[in-house]
Amino acid sequence: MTEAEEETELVQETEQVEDAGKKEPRIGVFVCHCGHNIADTVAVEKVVEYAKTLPNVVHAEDYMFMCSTPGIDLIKKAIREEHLDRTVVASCSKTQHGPTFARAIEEEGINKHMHQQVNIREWCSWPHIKDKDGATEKAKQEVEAGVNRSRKLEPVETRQISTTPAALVIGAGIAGLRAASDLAALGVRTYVVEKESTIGGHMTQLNKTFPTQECPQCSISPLTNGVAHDKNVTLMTMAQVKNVEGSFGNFKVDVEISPRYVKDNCTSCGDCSAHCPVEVPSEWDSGMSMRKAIYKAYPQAIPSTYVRDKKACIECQTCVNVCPAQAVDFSQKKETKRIEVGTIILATGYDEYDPSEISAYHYHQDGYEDVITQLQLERLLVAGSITNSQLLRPSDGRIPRRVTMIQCVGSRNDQVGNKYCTGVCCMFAIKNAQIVKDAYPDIDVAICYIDIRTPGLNNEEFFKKAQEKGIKFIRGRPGEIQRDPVSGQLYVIVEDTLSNTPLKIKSDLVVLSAAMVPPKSIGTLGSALQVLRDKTGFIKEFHIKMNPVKSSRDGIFLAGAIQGPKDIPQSVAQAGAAASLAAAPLVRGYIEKEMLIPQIDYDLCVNCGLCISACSPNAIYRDAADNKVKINEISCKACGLCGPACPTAAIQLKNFRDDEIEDEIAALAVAPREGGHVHE
Amino acid sequence: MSENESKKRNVVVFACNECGQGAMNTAGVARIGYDTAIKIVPLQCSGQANPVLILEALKDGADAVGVVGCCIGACHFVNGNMLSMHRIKLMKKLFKELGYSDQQINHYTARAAEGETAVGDFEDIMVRLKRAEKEGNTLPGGW
Amino acid sequence: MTIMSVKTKQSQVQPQNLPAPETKRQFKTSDDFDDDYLKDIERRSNINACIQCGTCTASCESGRWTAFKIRNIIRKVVLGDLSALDDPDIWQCTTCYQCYERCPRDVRPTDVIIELRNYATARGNMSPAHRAVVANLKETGHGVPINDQARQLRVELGLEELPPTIFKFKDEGELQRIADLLFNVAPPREKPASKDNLKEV
Amino acid sequence: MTTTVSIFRFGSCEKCFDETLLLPTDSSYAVDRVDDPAVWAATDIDVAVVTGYLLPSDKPTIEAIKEHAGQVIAFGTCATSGGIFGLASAKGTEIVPLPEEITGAVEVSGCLGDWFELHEAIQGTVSKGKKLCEACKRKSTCKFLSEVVRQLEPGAGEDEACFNDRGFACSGYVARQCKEKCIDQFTPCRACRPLVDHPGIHMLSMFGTLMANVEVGTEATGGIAGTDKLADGPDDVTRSVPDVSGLFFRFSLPVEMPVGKVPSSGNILSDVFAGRPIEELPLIAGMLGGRSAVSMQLDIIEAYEQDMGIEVPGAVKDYRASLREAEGQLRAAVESADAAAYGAATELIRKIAGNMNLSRVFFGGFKAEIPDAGSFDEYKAKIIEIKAGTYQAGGVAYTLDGEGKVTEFTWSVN
Amino acid sequence: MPREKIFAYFLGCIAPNRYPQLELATSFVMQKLGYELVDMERASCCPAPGVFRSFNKVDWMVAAARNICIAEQLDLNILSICNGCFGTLADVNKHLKADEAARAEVNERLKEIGDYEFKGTVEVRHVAEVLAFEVTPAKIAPLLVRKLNAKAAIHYGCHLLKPSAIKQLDNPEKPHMLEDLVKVLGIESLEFKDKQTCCGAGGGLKSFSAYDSMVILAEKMKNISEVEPDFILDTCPFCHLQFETGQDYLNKNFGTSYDIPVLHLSQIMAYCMGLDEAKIAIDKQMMGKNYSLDAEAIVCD
Repeated sequence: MTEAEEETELVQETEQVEDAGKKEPRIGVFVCHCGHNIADTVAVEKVVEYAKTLPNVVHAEDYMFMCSTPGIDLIKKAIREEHLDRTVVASCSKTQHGPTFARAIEEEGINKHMHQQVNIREWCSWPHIKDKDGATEKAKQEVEAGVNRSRKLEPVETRQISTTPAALVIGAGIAGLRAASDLAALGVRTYVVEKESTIGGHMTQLNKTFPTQECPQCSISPLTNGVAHDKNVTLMTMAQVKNVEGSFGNFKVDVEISPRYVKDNCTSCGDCSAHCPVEVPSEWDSGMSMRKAIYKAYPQAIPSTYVRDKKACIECQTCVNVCPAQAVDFSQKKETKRIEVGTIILATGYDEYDPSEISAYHYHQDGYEDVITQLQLERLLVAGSITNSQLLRPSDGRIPRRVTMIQCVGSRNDQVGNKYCTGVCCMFAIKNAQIVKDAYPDIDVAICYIDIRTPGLNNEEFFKKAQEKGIKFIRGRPGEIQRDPVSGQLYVIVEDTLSNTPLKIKSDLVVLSAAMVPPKSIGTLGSALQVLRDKTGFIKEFHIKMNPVKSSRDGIFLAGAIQGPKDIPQSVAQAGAAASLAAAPLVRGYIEKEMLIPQIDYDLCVNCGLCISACSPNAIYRDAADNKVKINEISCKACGLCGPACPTAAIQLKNFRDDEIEDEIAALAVAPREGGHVHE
Repeated sequence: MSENESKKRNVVVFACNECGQGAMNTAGVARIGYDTAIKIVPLQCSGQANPVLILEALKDGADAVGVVGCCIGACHFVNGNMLSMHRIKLMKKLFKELGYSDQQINHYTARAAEGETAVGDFEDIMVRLKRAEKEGNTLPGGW
Repeated sequence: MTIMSVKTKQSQVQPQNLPAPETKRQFKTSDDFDDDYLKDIERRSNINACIQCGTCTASCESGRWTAFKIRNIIRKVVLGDLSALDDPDIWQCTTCYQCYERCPRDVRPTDVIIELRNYATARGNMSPAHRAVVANLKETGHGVPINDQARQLRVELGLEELPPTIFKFKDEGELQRIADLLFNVAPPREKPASKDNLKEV
Repeated sequence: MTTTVSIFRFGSCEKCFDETLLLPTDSSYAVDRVDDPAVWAATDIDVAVVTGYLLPSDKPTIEAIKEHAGQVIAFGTCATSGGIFGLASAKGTEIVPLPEEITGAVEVSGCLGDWFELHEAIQGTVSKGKKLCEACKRKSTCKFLSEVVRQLEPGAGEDEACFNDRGFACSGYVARQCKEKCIDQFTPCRACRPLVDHPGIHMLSMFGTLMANVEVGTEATGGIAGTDKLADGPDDVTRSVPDVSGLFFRFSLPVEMPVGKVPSSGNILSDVFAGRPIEELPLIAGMLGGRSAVSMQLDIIEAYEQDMGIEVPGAVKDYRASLREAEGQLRAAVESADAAAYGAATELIRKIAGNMNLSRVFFGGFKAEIPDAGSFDEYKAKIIEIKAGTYQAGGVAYTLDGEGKVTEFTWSVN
Repeated sequence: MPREKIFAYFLGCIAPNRYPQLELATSFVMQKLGYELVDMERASCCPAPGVFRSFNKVDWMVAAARNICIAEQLDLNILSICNGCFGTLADVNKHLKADEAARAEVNERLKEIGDYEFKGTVEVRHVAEVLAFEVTPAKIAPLLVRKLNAKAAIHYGCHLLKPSAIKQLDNPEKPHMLEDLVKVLGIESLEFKDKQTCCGAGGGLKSFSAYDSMVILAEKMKNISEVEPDFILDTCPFCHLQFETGQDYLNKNFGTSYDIPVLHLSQIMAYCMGLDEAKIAIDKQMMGKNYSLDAEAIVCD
């Protein structure tokens, strides 16, 4: 043939290819063996053969590990050679490797939403391990469904949204403070909200910290002071988060601040407290001492401003009169501040379990005053305690001869619904036992345990030290704490399971190692933040292994014991991680949002506005200008709730249109057949 | 094995992106087996399970349709699962009015952390379906 | 001749009845265990969840005074140790449910004991006293039958001499049917439980 | 040359067939009226106009029409989708929508159908009316409802709020504007002119969403599945929508749902009425009563009034009398095929009853005001109380259950 | 639905066959309170939860179901005066109501005995629980003709409250229903060591090894005698028997000299409601033969 002819031919060819690429979708199907996981149950090659018969499928193949680099290369190669414009990968769940493949096709210049993930592992090969044929048939249907689905997929634009350059930390315990100071160090404007009158949380209540017997006050005060005086940090005490609007990158948070009734010019001279006639048990001292109605939780408290307990106060006005700075002001009111932040860190910590639920231990019952919790023991032993750190038992203020500690109180206990092991009780019990033993060598200290759990560096050594000091470790969970009604003597009834001997341990002081449980207030806060909680009531992390710091909601991160029981170093570590995750989008200045949003067909829309009511993130609104229903693309969460609400199917979520899903169903509703099914 | 048992069925299950698919993945990971009739259609939220789609599925020949969402009060989109429940409730009534069984469609909830919940839902779907088949008043399909 | 002498030597040995060596065995072999046999005990209780914490034994009134250690018995059942079936201690439980109430893992030890006793009874492992109680039930329909003293007291108190219980109607034959049908306990057996004789009951 | 048009009368209330009397006679086409299609001597025609619903037994005739007609027009909702008689398909009656038999058939839907649209259609122009909501003067906010009410009280006045906002379902969302405009007579639309495919299921979906805050029953299962599922028992949702099929699928049941399995009474009319709630009876009667619509409707109403001892004002009685009179004229007109007389009669009926569906008439009086009738108070309709029992008057007898739904319905022309 | 204020009266074994005064006292009390008690003719042993359940759980359920059926045929709820009977009947009743398979099996066996079928239509009640929660102390007070002035060691026994999951009457660790109940009779309840522990009779131990059972009781009696009560108050004939014969046994074998009268709740109630002391028949019991209840008449006006 002549050159001219050749040229025209070439041109024709290329044209064909091009407009083929434009018009008819060109789908590539890739089936993964996942080693044995899929291939042992599903006849992969059959699935591939079937896929080849489906309309628009121009390429189908299988491979041992699609997610591996060679697997990815196969896909890329096919895209290049077969001019694929969309891919279907049948392998694992879309959360596991969906993103991997999406990235792969993106690198080939195809929008990542043109990838359709089909899950033939979790949803097919694994549950149907016993029915190979059935599984294969099902896999065929699933793949066909994926193909049908992919046929109409449209590209989705990814847009950058600028973020509010500020962060909110809820809770000013060790985790919250750590996170706040890290954020501040990164130059992020940081708000810290604490519901108590002082910051520092549980750590400030402790006497010593294991395994080094350090003074927690000394360890934490740099942090408390640092945060309190950092110019990047705004500290709000006696404050609670009431309401959260907006979305990742741009939250609007309403914080309700209760009045202190003492102005900031308080010099914390303490005259008011000295003159106050009212005395109530001190919460911070977990009831082991009394405080006044106008008070400061403890001398080193930050902020150092005093606070008035309105409930306890009898309004005698004494404090008002004695205050040299005229700082006391009863007229202060509750106020609500609205702050705007890009990300939120949740660090509200834990509550100590209330053992009175376990009635055999008689905690809080008359005659059982000498049954206390570890936290209360800490408060007894701490420097400057009411007993000024002597171990005097509550009932009669005498020094006990025998101290018995009971582990797993409210942990590992189905009856009270806490199945989990708190994990730190062993260590703080061993710590307190040693402190007691060191101070009073002739007190017999026994710890009744089910299992001693001291993993990690220095902890087992700490345990060994305790044994060497002569602390008795009794392997057995006490059945009850018994009180002799005549003598008033306490007995701990326990079996030493290692010698099969039931013991009746005479005890003058019984210390319960109570579990860590979620704080009571978390329910309302959790729903305000719209974050998920797990069965135990702690806030659920995004992924238990791969992302334990992010919450279920974008832009909200977890630090410390609110995500599950933790000791101090773990909390600090997680706080640091949370801080960097929370800072990243703020430092970068924007987040990326995929415009996977509904589209409205105004020819069909009857303007009824039900989609507006149905939209949970309030992303749909009626535009006052033209009285038309419009969509706020940023706050839309692509949940598709608007679809079924619409009486005329005028509003359809992109890539989840009714007709697309109908195609998918068409393949699943009936047995597979060559050539596939198309919805009519 | 009776005919009723050996019959090959196709049950379309709409699963929400959160607890629904989550629980099904967990079930798979835990290798908890269930009937191969179960065919999962991933949606964003169970509130997206449009009655139109449910009806189409039955029309296309599905033997039953289940919708699995998050637990009541735990919907990641506030109340999607409740909305879906309301609609399916109405559909059940519609089916009854036409003299058909209302056991072919149902709304369920699951917990992502517990695969058993999803499998339990699947089992319930099959039980109800087989009951309806025994009574012989399932929708004909392909009308 | 030598042979003769050997004979005589043998006859001179005086047999002193020492316990056979195998009876002294302290270790256990797989023959002493059977997973399946005690399976439905596991099914009817939550036994595999036991963490041997000892709450049960600590709560056990009987265990404070007898050799009965509920925790050990649970352990035996978990391991499928058949000696549990012949262990007389299982009859020391007073079914006071204290352990049942306090078990942190919801193992329901009392139920385990009851199940175990059922097994033991089925194997004829049952004390004479208990056989007597069963006999009472079969004869009179009562575990504790009436006696003359009580008859007299009833009359003194102005009650009918016999309460309107089945014993009063014993001649109607229903009592006989109950006796025939219920609590037909196995005869005693000498051999301790082991894999080979399990199936016999 | 003039276009030849044949108008076929299939089973129905015949209202649409009668309405074609109004087609202009002086136009460019000649009309031939086929009273009994079964015995139609098939000849080639330009346009075939089909009125009424079709049964499988009509299929041969349809085939013939398909063969001989250049263009087929389905006139009236009965022809396009089985119409209100389609409700009988719940009781096993198979009803065939014309478009399923003849692809490309022009649809002029409506109950009753608009003769002028037909006129246009014959001349080849098809006008799709605009969306009903655009023509509706009510405003919708569509906030979630916590309770759904049945339209037991006529509640004229406050005509600003959308019916759905007030808690009783109106299918106007999925409808196109029509000539009868029930909504102007304080009667929620039932979508005889659907705007979308599958209007019924869409309405159901929409209304289910709207009911978001109504209590729905769930049951938690123990054992392996510790999760909620829908309870089968009745609850506020099912209670507050007594008649799903009749409410949302009034004109589209055969197209959307399979033929039902409820035992039939043998009489299609009774089948249509059975299961409908009392507050809907007058409208349904008005729609499928055809030449006897007025007497059927008034009999239904008066049967209830008698039983409940409702004394209606004289003025209302007079109006009813004149309605019955108009019905007489209507009958006479159609029997003598007198277009002018027919027009006059319908005008009179529209004036009193609001439209040819008589949707203004209600128990105890009228739902909506009657133009130049002085103070409306004496015409105001009564609130209906639900009382199970049998009601009988004139040719009508019907039985209500505790929910106020019809269990039996008989009607004999007297 | 069984009628109210009328019960099928389940006697069991020990009450009618050893301590008829308990039987009498209870019917007296219930009468006073306006209840009717109907004899359960042909009722057998419950059978005892300790012994018979241990021998064969299924047979035990069958026998118990038979007793329940008798009440079902009368269409009456069952009233028991014995913790053991209460334990058996209540547990079996609840179990069979819940477990269809077990119910089927049991009904199958029942057919062979006679015309019985367990339907699960009745409830099983204990007299103590009826008095405490249905009648309530407030309603009892006006019916009293005598008021005691006594200190009692209250012994709940095991099967009245436990398993609490099934019984759901009171906190088994620290119950107060009986304390509240007998307060109106002028009885002060004494706190003593190991108050909630078993008397040692249960679980077939008494018959299996009387000695062990007595050893357990010895501790119990030690704790009780420490606080010097006027009498021991129980709700269970078996505990009753144990305390009576037990004190005797201990005195004979271990040189103790216990003579603490043992009284069933019904006895005390009946006495305070005016039943003649002779009919309480303390003198017919083994312990505290010559103890007379110290009571002052309440003058009603």
